[in-house]
Amino acid sequence: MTHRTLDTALAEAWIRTAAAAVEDAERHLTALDTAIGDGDHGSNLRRGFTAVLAALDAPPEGGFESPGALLRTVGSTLTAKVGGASGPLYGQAFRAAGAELPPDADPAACADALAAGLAAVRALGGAEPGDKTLVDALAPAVDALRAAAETGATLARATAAAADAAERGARDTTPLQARRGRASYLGPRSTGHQDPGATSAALLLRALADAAAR
Amino acid sequence: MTHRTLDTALAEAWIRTAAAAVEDAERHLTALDTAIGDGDHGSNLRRGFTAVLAALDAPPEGGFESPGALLRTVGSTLTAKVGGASGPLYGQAFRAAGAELPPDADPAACADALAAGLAAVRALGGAEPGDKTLVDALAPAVDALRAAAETGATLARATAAAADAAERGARDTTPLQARRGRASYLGPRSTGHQDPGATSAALLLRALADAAAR
Amino acid sequence: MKKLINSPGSVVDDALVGLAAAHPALAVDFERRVVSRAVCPAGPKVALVSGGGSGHEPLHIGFVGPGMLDAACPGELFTSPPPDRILAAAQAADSGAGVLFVVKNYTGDVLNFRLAAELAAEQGHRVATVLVDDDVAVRDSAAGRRGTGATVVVHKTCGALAERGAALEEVRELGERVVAASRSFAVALAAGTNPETGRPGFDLAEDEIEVGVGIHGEPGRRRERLRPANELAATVVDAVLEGNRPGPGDRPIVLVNGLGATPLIELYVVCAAVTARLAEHGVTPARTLVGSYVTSLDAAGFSLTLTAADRLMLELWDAPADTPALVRA
Amino acid sequence: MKKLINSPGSVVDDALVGLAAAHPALAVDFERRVVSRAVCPAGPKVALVSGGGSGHEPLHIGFVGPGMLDAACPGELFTSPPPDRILAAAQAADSGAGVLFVVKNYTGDVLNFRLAAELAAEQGHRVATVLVDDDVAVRDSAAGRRGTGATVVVHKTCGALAERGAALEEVRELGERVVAASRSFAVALAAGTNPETGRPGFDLAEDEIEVGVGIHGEPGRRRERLRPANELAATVVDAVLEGNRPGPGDRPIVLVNGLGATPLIELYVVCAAVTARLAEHGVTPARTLVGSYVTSLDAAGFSLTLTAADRLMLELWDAPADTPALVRA
Ligand SMILES: Nc1ncnc2c1ncn2[C@@H]1O[C@H](COP(=O)(O)OP(=O)(O)O)[C@@H](O)[C@H]1O
Ligand SMILES: Nc1ncnc2c1ncn2[C@@H]1O[C@H](COP(=O)(O)OP(=O)(O)O)[C@@H](O)[C@H]1O
Ligand SMILES: [Mg+2]
Ligand SMILES: [Mg+2]
Ligand SMILES: [Mg+2]
Ligand SMILES: [Mg+2]
Repeated sequence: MTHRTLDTALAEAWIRTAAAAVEDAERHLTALDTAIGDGDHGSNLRRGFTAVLAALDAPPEGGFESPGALLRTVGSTLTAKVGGASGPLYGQAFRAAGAELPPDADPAACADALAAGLAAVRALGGAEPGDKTLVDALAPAVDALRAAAETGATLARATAAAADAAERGARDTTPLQARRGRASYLGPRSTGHQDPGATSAALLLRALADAAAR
Repeated sequence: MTHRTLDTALAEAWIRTAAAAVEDAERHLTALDTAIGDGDHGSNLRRGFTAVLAALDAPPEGGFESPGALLRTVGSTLTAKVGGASGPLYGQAFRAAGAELPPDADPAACADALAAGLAAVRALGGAEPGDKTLVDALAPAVDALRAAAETGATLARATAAAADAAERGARDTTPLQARRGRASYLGPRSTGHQDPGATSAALLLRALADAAAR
Repeated sequence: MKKLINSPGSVVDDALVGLAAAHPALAVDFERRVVSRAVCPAGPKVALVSGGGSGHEPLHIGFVGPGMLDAACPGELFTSPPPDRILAAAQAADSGAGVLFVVKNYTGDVLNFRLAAELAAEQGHRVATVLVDDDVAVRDSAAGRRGTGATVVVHKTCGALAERGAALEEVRELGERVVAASRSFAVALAAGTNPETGRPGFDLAEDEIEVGVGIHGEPGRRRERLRPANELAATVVDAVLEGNRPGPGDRPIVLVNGLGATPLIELYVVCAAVTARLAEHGVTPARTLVGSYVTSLDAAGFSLTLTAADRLMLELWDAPADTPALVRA
Repeated sequence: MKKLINSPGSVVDDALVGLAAAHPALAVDFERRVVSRAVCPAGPKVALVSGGGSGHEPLHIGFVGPGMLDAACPGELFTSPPPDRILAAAQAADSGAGVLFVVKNYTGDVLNFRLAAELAAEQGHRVATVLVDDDVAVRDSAAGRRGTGATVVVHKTCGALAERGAALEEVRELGERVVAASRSFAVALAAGTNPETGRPGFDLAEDEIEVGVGIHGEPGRRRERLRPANELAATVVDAVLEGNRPGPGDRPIVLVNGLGATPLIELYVVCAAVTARLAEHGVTPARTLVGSYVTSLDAAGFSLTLTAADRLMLELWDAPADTPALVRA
């Protein structure tokens, strides 16, 4: 069965897929962060998603009332448990996306929600595209999702396009010199390494596409 | 020319020979002290004999009045400059030996002076023969020197016998378990290593024999 | 990796248990990881709250006590605490005269303290923030300079001013002036090893040093050969004075700080070298503090902080304090 | 060997210059290497003098000041100072009520202080000596146990008693009681490197530790696998309590001491573990001091000292002190 809209079940499937992916990628993310940061991005996200899974396992009475409510819980859990730079950024992004998301979001509505998440990241962290941050994965993903929606793509296809774009965006951070976050302290020495946050952002979008395709 | 008695000239020649020998052996002595002590015996003695040479280069008006006066200066210089365990032990030994030494000491008088030095070491440090200290080089040297004197040996032969005995004594410290000084903290682990202080004591006596033979 | 720990994941919690055991004057909320004073100030006073990633001890948990902080919120190793932990510290500390957040300028700290300030304001706390950004090794980053050693000077001077009954705005303003007057720069002989990864933040050869290093294992501006302390001190002093020479009325406070595994005898050697180089620049320190106050796990090396203090700052620097890591009679 | 120094031979002198720069309350005689108080006590009081090899900082130079030592005489690295330096310290310190030498029990220290005491007596100084020998790792040596962490407790309590105007004999007697009540034991993860040799005192594999180690790079009782802090603490606590369990009236003072390159966060982890193990033995510390006070250059590891203090000792432990390394308000 492929999902046509982002309903509560798919939202939950997405987050559980993402948690598993984070667990698998922990060492890789930490290795990326060791090169140009402080070597904790993997453990930060693992800690966050462990708490998120606990929150999903103890849903409110009667379950989450909407995919948006579920994502808002994901966001506040990440904000409350992760710390560091990525904690508030992802946390506020999920909260903003959840607040924007209608109960049964089609690809266009999903694009709007993701755009709201991106806007939250940019408002909080002040990063521009090209600053070598998770914005560099999220921004192209929003564009790709919106473009796919406009051509009437299914949710599975649209989110796959978004994940592709995010992965490209993450890869394209490699030559960039960081201007935000810890990597920016390295100046020119930050080039030649892929940004850990952009990498994890792409991973989260791939998890959505995978869940939507199932 | 071989010296018949330990006069001021020979005393000075001895100490200058000893200083050169200490300089050459510095690393070896420190290596021995690293194994069972704190790795400074070589640098301690080098520091001491550097000061001793300075004292010899600035003798009292009219020169040292006797070999005993010269050795007392050596002793107080070592006491004042070396520190550690070996500083006061060698310092007081030279002072006591110098106090005992007559102006033109024959081998028997030399043996008495060396015995006085040994007694000073034992009085100050409380070591018994077999405790793995410089006593284990000095005590057999006193005996050998006295025995040679009794057979009427020349100063050169008598001091050579003392140096031989001291070197044997130093070598024989290897299997001993230390009971005094820093090496004693190692307990059974102090066996199998030659004692640095006994080694330097033998070196000082060899310097005397070498000077007396010239 | 050789460390006196039980497991990588338990370091922060275990250390807090030890802190509580050694310092009965501190109240430690293990659940929420908040360290505060066991005895609250007599009347309302501005509360100082600081925190950030752990691994920089005694910063911040060792500076809680009369004359300095009211509460500290330590995060995971090198990871700033999330907003609700910071909020819990603010709640524990607020005695009615408002709360000053002292925040080191790292993205994580800035964001989490910002969200915490919003939460605290919603709950009726008056909150102001001082952002510490003294590390001149950082240039051309939109994130700005990092916060390091000057944090100690802010804790000490703002803490003393708060103790005198100054208002929140006044204490904040002092903090900003201290930050503006402060510059730091660090050199590492070895990076610290985060027990979570088990690997040093970066690898250096036996004769290499990292110049301009951060306190989270961030590599520095450049890599150089190890040189004598006098030369390293000259590099560091010159970097700290660049564009920030203390004025004629200034009474510089100097902090010669160890990074965690630096023996005190080496710090005194560095202190001698720093003092001599400052003298060559015509700068005479009014006060010099030597010790390991802002560390980076078991990194070896030192940082220098210079605060071009005015008379008030110096007076507050000398004021009484009674904390685990800094006591002034 | 990576160190912040200028040359191996200049470490002690350079560090003294740094000490003098940072602490104007100290008078430093660079020629004779004597550190004393810049301001002499108001009236005659018993003077405390201590010293020994350098490389153990802050011991002893960091404990000079009101409430603790009157003078310290640092020797070369790991080498006790010669008698005339000790005499110079006694001369600088004696204010007319006699001098107490606090001597760690190493052959070099014992002999040099003994000769110094004779010289001082010849010059009319009244001198008494307390010999500190708390390290229970040493057994069956005719040289007796080594002196380590308890030295800090002697400096602090005897210093406070002297400050109260007690007579020389009284202060000496207290010192002996403190020594009798004190036991220490140390574990190293890595030996310190003496810059003169450039080599660590001993080599350990990546997973090895030295149990019962001394503070001069002396190897310990045995070599073991590195274990979690809780287990190491149990070993060390048990060694310290063996045959010396504090009595019911005792108020134990506990010192969790870093060896020079141990980060504070690890010491707090150890402190938690030590406190827990002591509790299993039914021992509740009255006071706990955590920090690097008796070091061994850049050795990594910790020592534990336990003093089964009586009421007077505890009162003196809490008394005011104002020194570079220990301040009590
Ligand atoms: N101002 C910012 N805006 C957006 N993303 C940022 C910003 N600062 C940092 N990031 C992202 O955060 C990632 C690092 O996250 P993490 O390692 O968890 O936090 P920290 O840097 O506090 O250790 C970076 O790789 C980057 O993508
Ligand atoms: N009590 C003692 N009596 C005689 N010799 C001793 C005694 N204690 C130590 N020694 C000698 O001193 C030597 C060590 O000298 P040194 O390394 O210079 O001093 P330290 O042990 O203070 O570092 C030992 O090898 C031993 O021979
Ligand atoms: Mg990170
Ligand atoms: Mg030695
Ligand atoms: Mg981090
Ligand atoms: Mg020595």
